[in-house]
Amino acid sequence: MPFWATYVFLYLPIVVLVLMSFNSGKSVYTYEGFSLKWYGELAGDERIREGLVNTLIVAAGSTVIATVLGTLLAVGLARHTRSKLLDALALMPAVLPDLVLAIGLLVFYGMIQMTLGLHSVILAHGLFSMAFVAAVVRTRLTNADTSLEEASRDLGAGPVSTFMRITLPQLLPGIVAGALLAFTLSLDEFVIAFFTVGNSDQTLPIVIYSMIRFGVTPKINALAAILLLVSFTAVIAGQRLTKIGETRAQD
Amino acid sequence: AAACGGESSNSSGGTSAAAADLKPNADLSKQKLQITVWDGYTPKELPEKAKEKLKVSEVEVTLHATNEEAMTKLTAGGDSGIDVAFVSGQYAQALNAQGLLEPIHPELIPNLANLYPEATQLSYDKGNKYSVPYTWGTTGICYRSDLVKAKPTSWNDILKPPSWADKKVTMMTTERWLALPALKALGYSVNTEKDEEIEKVKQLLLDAKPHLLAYDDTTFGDRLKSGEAVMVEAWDGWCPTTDEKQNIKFEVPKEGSDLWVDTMVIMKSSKNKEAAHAFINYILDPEIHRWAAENINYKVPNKAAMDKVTISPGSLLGIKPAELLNGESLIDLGQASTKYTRLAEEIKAQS
Amino acid sequence: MKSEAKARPASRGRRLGAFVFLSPGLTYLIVLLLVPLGLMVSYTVFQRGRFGGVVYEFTTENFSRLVDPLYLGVLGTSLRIAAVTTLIALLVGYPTAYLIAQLPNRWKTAALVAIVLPFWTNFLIRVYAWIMLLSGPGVVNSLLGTKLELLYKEGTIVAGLLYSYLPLMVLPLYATIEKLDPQLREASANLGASAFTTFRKVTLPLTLPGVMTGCLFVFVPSFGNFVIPEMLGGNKTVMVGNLIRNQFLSARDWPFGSTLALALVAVLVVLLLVQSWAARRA
Amino acid sequence: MLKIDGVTRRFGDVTALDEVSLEIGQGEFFALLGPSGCGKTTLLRIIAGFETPDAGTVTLDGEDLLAKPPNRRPISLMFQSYALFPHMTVAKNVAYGLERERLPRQEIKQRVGEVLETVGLSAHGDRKPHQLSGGQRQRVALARSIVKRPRLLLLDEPLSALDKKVRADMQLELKRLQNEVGITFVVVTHDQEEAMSLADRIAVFDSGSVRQVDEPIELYERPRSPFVADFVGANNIFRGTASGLDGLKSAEFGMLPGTPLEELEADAEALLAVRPEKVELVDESAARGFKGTVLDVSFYGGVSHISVEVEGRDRPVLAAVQGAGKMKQGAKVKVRWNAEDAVIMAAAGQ
Amino acid sequence: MLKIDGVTRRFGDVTALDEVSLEIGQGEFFALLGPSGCGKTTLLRIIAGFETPDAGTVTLDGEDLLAKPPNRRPISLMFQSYALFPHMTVAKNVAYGLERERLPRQEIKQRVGEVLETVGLSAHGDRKPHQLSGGQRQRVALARSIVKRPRLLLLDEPLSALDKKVRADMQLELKRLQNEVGITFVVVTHDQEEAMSLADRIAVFDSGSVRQVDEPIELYERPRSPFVADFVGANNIFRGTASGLDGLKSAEFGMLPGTPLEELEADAEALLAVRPEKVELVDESAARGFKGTVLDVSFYGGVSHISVEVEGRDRPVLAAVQGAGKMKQGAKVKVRWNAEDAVIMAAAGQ
Ligand SMILES: Nc1ncnc2c1ncn2[C@@H]1O[C@H](COP(=O)(O)OP(=O)(O)OP(=O)(O)O)[C@@H](O)[C@H]1O
Ligand SMILES: Nc1ncnc2c1ncn2[C@@H]1O[C@H](COP(=O)(O)OP(=O)(O)OP(=O)(O)O)[C@@H](O)[C@H]1O
Ligand SMILES: NCCCCNCCCN
Ligand SMILES: [Mg+2]
Ligand SMILES: [Mg+2]
Repeated sequence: MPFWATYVFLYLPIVVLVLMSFNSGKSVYTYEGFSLKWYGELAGDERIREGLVNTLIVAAGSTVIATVLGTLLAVGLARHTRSKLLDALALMPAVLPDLVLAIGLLVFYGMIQMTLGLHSVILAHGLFSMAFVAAVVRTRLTNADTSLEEASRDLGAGPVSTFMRITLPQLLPGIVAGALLAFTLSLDEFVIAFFTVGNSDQTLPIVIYSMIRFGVTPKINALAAILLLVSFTAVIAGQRLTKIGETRAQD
Repeated sequence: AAACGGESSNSSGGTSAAAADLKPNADLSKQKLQITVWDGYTPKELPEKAKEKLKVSEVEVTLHATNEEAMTKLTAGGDSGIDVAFVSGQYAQALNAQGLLEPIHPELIPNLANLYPEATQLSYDKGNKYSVPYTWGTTGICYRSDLVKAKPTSWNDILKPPSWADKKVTMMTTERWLALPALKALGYSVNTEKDEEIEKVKQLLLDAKPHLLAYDDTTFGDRLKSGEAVMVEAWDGWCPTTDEKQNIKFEVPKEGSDLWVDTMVIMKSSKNKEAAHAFINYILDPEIHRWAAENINYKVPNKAAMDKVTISPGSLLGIKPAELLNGESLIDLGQASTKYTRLAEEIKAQS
Repeated sequence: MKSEAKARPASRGRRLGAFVFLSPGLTYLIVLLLVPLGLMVSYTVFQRGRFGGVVYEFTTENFSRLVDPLYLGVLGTSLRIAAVTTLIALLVGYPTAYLIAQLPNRWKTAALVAIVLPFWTNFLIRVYAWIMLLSGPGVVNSLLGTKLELLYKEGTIVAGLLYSYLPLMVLPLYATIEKLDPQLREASANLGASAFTTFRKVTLPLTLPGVMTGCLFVFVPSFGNFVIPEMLGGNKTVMVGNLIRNQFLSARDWPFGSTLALALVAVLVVLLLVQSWAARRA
Repeated sequence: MLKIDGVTRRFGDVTALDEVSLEIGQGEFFALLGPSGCGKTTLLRIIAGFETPDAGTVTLDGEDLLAKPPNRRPISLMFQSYALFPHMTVAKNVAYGLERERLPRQEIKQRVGEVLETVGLSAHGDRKPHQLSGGQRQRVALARSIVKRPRLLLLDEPLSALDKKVRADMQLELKRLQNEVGITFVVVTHDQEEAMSLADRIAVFDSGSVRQVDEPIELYERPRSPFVADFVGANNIFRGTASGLDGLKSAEFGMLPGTPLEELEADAEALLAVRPEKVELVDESAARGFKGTVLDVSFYGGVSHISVEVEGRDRPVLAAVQGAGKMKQGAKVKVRWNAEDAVIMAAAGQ
Repeated sequence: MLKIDGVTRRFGDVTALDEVSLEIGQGEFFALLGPSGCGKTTLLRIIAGFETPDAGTVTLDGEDLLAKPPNRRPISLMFQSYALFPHMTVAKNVAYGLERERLPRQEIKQRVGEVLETVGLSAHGDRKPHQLSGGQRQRVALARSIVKRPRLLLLDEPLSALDKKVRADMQLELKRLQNEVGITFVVVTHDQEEAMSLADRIAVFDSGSVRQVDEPIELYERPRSPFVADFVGANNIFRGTASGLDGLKSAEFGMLPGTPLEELEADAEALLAVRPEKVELVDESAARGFKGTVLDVSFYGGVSHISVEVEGRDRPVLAAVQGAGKMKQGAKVKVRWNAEDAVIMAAAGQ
């Protein structure tokens, strides 16, 4: 039964993590009784709160960049060029190891003497997110019927009006899916943020990284439980959204 | 450019440019401070209190986990945005060598007078030209008195642990401290650049590796408390000797150890240099500085502050400066420091 | 390609369109990807500054350091760990993806989301969960009442990598298996093949592209990882990622760090070429 | 040889097959004909073993088929989409089934060579399926199915993916092959022309039930229900009431000539069906027949279809004539046919 | 009105169109017929503006079309897949083209209403395309194309996606519509029956070149090249040499009756083509004709195809007879036809 085993493997650690977050004791290893105190401590942790806010700022900012540029890029690649080279270039940030991107950007930011901060992470996350958005939107475009666009031209619409009224609505589910992907990737991203964030602001993964490095604490369990809950909700909401988007596009 | 390294020798920062013209009476309310410091190394309320006291427009504190993290950010970009950084002595030295530090203007920091005289003659920066010490201490063996069969006295107790301690010892992972036990056990300087000495050190460390639990800089205290480890290489302040169970002890091995200093430096790129000086001066205030000693268990090189500290049982704060100075001060080795990077890599890559 | 000798309005419009759509993204890619990578590559021939930074004096020393047995050894270790991880991920991921693809439609999505869901929690927290489970006083030992040493081994690193990247194997595999025409399997059965023969002769060869993609998706982040060896390996195992990180963060040797990064990319490129060569031959 | 008895299969609340019973003889070319969704494929899949009936039995020469897994049944299924293995050459595809029987290499090679010869693809053994045209692919699928010498060959819409010309050739070829190899063929199709031109006998399906099993000409000329009449070729259908031996009483057209298939009660509601090619268009002045106006003449090559608008009917009457129709659009005509060319059946069947 | 002159289009080393010239008149229903890949779609796309020719001109009433972008050409293209905008209602789809002309809302509404009336979809204006059947979709596509009152309507395989029964209805509808709106129609198809039943004139294409332009009956009965003869309906083709007025000298069958299309040099290589429905099968004992054996009788409903094996020919001779063929397989027959029913043409054309 490798099927269920896979799910057990994937979920067991997480379930233990969540259970332990309700531990009343100080140890992360032995369960002593039920309590919500770690959630209280978590709520009082300013660093985590700030990390969370920063992460959301970065994710939102990079998603906007990635969605706009990635969509344009996908349309351009699918409809306006046949260059394999450009295709490969657009995909590169998604395929390169994050560490390589991270140090490339670090070196580059140093070279141009850019002050590091959330903006530098936003730019960096925008880079790989754009590749993912472009890839998602492109699949949709390749599957999409070019005859719709031609029909629009044929009925007297210019290129701009065709793009706005036909291409874009067709792509919407893909764009939404791409944007969601970009957002979640950015939320979770650690390595690039670690190298390109300034001193003054830290994203949540970086906060978590230094917390873990200084030892295990049930606070992290509580954080994990909350993140899991949020992810659950987000995934389900995301699915609904895509589905709605899809039916809209079809209707 | 930041990316261009300096070429000066070690000690007393050759390339440090002429000090900026600072006005003792500058209007601090137009300046704000960005400070980077280790997590948990300053009081939580420090920003508000400093802001109130110094009358600056804002004080913001950001945290780093390790020297390396801080260094990356301070040396990477143009303006890091940081005014005051807390880094260890040899890193301050490296920053200065790259021309990134503002010379200290002693006239703006009257509280320098509170420092022990010894604390003004530390080998990485004699005369406190570009750094001001914040805490100091040494490295030794931290152990569970109830779990060890014999009290550790030598670095060899960690390097060649007896069978009851096998796989229950940890050593540090940052390169200079990784090398330290072996360097000292073999009677070498912690700042040695000699290849043959480093080679011997390497052999010793390689032999030690199979008996280690892990290389760990940050959580060795927890490991002792949980009993996962019985002996660890530790900085004095992080050895939890004041734990309520009172079963954890600290020992500086007989072969000797280092003297490390965590310092405060002002970045050359700072636009708030007067406020930065005022901030350092504020930290050196005995009432403020004693907080560090009392709360993070690190000794501070501030005589006036230490005199006010009440020393709890088991605390290591009682160690006197003279004793500390037995330890060898760590300095940045410039080009030769890569030998230690390589050493650490070789040890860790060995399986 | 088309011959567009006569610049008719249609083709001029096309070129304008290409410019409008492509230039923002390409500019972004050039500035934030190609220039940084170029810079990184150029650093490989310069020297480390005495206190860090870069001295712009030509040297080939970084490359001669690279072939040092120490670093080759680290590359070897990384390759081994990443390869083992990828192999296990494939062995676990394939049957999982296969079985999900056989589920009735309404269960399919749920089963697939359930595979991805852990991926949506924080990467570091998932690594942390393993520390909690496996450490000396950890959950496993305290439940079993044992004192097994489970952490800080190469195997632990593999487990952590597997846990982190298994979904990346399942997803592309699922996509190709799902696309596979079920009639091909029926045709095979109809021609007398047992379930196993059908798998070996029909299903597996036809899902090879998904296998390749999945392996790539797992191999790349495993190969360049530095967090998991650090946290689950007790710093006792060094992978290329750790080396690179250390060059940048502690040794402050950017040129050599860049050289290592270049080597990392080079290994991946070679593997990719081998893969596409194999795919073309298949 | 193949006996299907009371086979029922439900999917949720859809009854795909409803107590279907059929007997197919050795060496027969049998067709299952019916509109989309009537359960044809489901029946084939049950015979091949990819679907299990909820009730009923299927036996082959007396042997229970349902107890065997698909790979143990002496039956070949040729899939509608051919289901050729895209990663194998033509020869490999064909050899696949033989290899499963662990025959000696030499024999496999020889039999593959022979069957490729038979389907005229000897020269294409090394190609991959995607390098073949639709017709060639179909022949590979056929070769792959027959090379195992199954006792029964099932073909699911074998020609629907092909274009007209290739299709006509293929139909001939299929028939020739069946003659040659002597295997029992069961072919599924929704194309009545195809069924009629190929099969010895046809079973007409509708919504999971068998409506009529007959030889093509019988089926065409004597459909036993309105459904069959309508489905098998375009019929002109008139409503009315039965009236003794050779006619249908129609409100609009009076007495229409036709032959009742069964005895009908006088004045029972009935339908009359007449084929376009049996409809004669004569001059307006003719004595017999009813009046109409030519609406359209379509030349189909070989035959022309003439639609005639007739008062009292909303659909035009369709007549087919050999060659180019000489009628002009708008011409006034009379429509008529002979009693023996039209069938009359009870309306209740619908 | 539409004049295509020397249009050539190459894709790499494929010449999709090779100096094609055609003239299509006002109000005509014109068909482009040819096998797959012969360049039909490419020509339509050039006329519509989605493809640029490498050489040649296209004018509409004397006006250069090529200089205009697609959205400025007074031409509508109806796509094979209909290309209805899935996110818009039927009414919105139809209104799309009018909105681009910035007509007043009121007028748009009225014209959309009218055209939906014409195609019989007034009740479906608020539906989305996926809520319609194939035939309804096709009518929406048609409505959308004609509502702009284009001077020319191009249709690319308008019926190929529909199934047989719907298709026959749609063909009638298309013809009716063209009559009604009076727009010039150019329809692309690879189905010879469709072309013949729909069009006033047909251009037969082969590998990028026009082979023959003619009215359907003319084309069918008097194909001017072996390619056309073969492509337009199944012809029986015989090889031989020309021999004066009414016959082809054949090595195997002696003199075969037929009418040369053009004057042929005596003894020039020539081909004779005769339609199945013109072939007569008579008793073996008959005087005229050559001998053969009935190989197969296929009943197609309405007509039966009888293939007759003839010595000296590798393909059987095909004969079509009305109704169920009375011949039995294996019967010995004589094959014959009349000279006026067979055409003789030069073999060089092939
Ligand atoms: N696996 C299934 N699950 C649910 N319903 C099914 C399934 N297979 C078939 N059906 C339903 O059973 C009925 C018969 O399907 P079947 O495929 O046998 O029809 P068919 O006669 O082959 O039609 P077609 O000519 O379109 O191929 C249809 O209504 C179909 O929707
Ligand atoms: N964009 C293109 N690039 C390369 N070759 C093309 C392109 N478009 C068409 N061709 C080639 O040009 C030839 C004519 O194509 P076209 O689509 O006009 O054929 P068609 O007559 O419409 O065929 P069908 O009946 O299959 O639709 C074909 O060989 C085709 O492969
Ligand atoms: N939480 C405070 C961390 C301080 C680390 N000091 C390291 C001393 C050796 N440089
Ligand atoms: Mg079917
Ligand atoms: Mg086409």
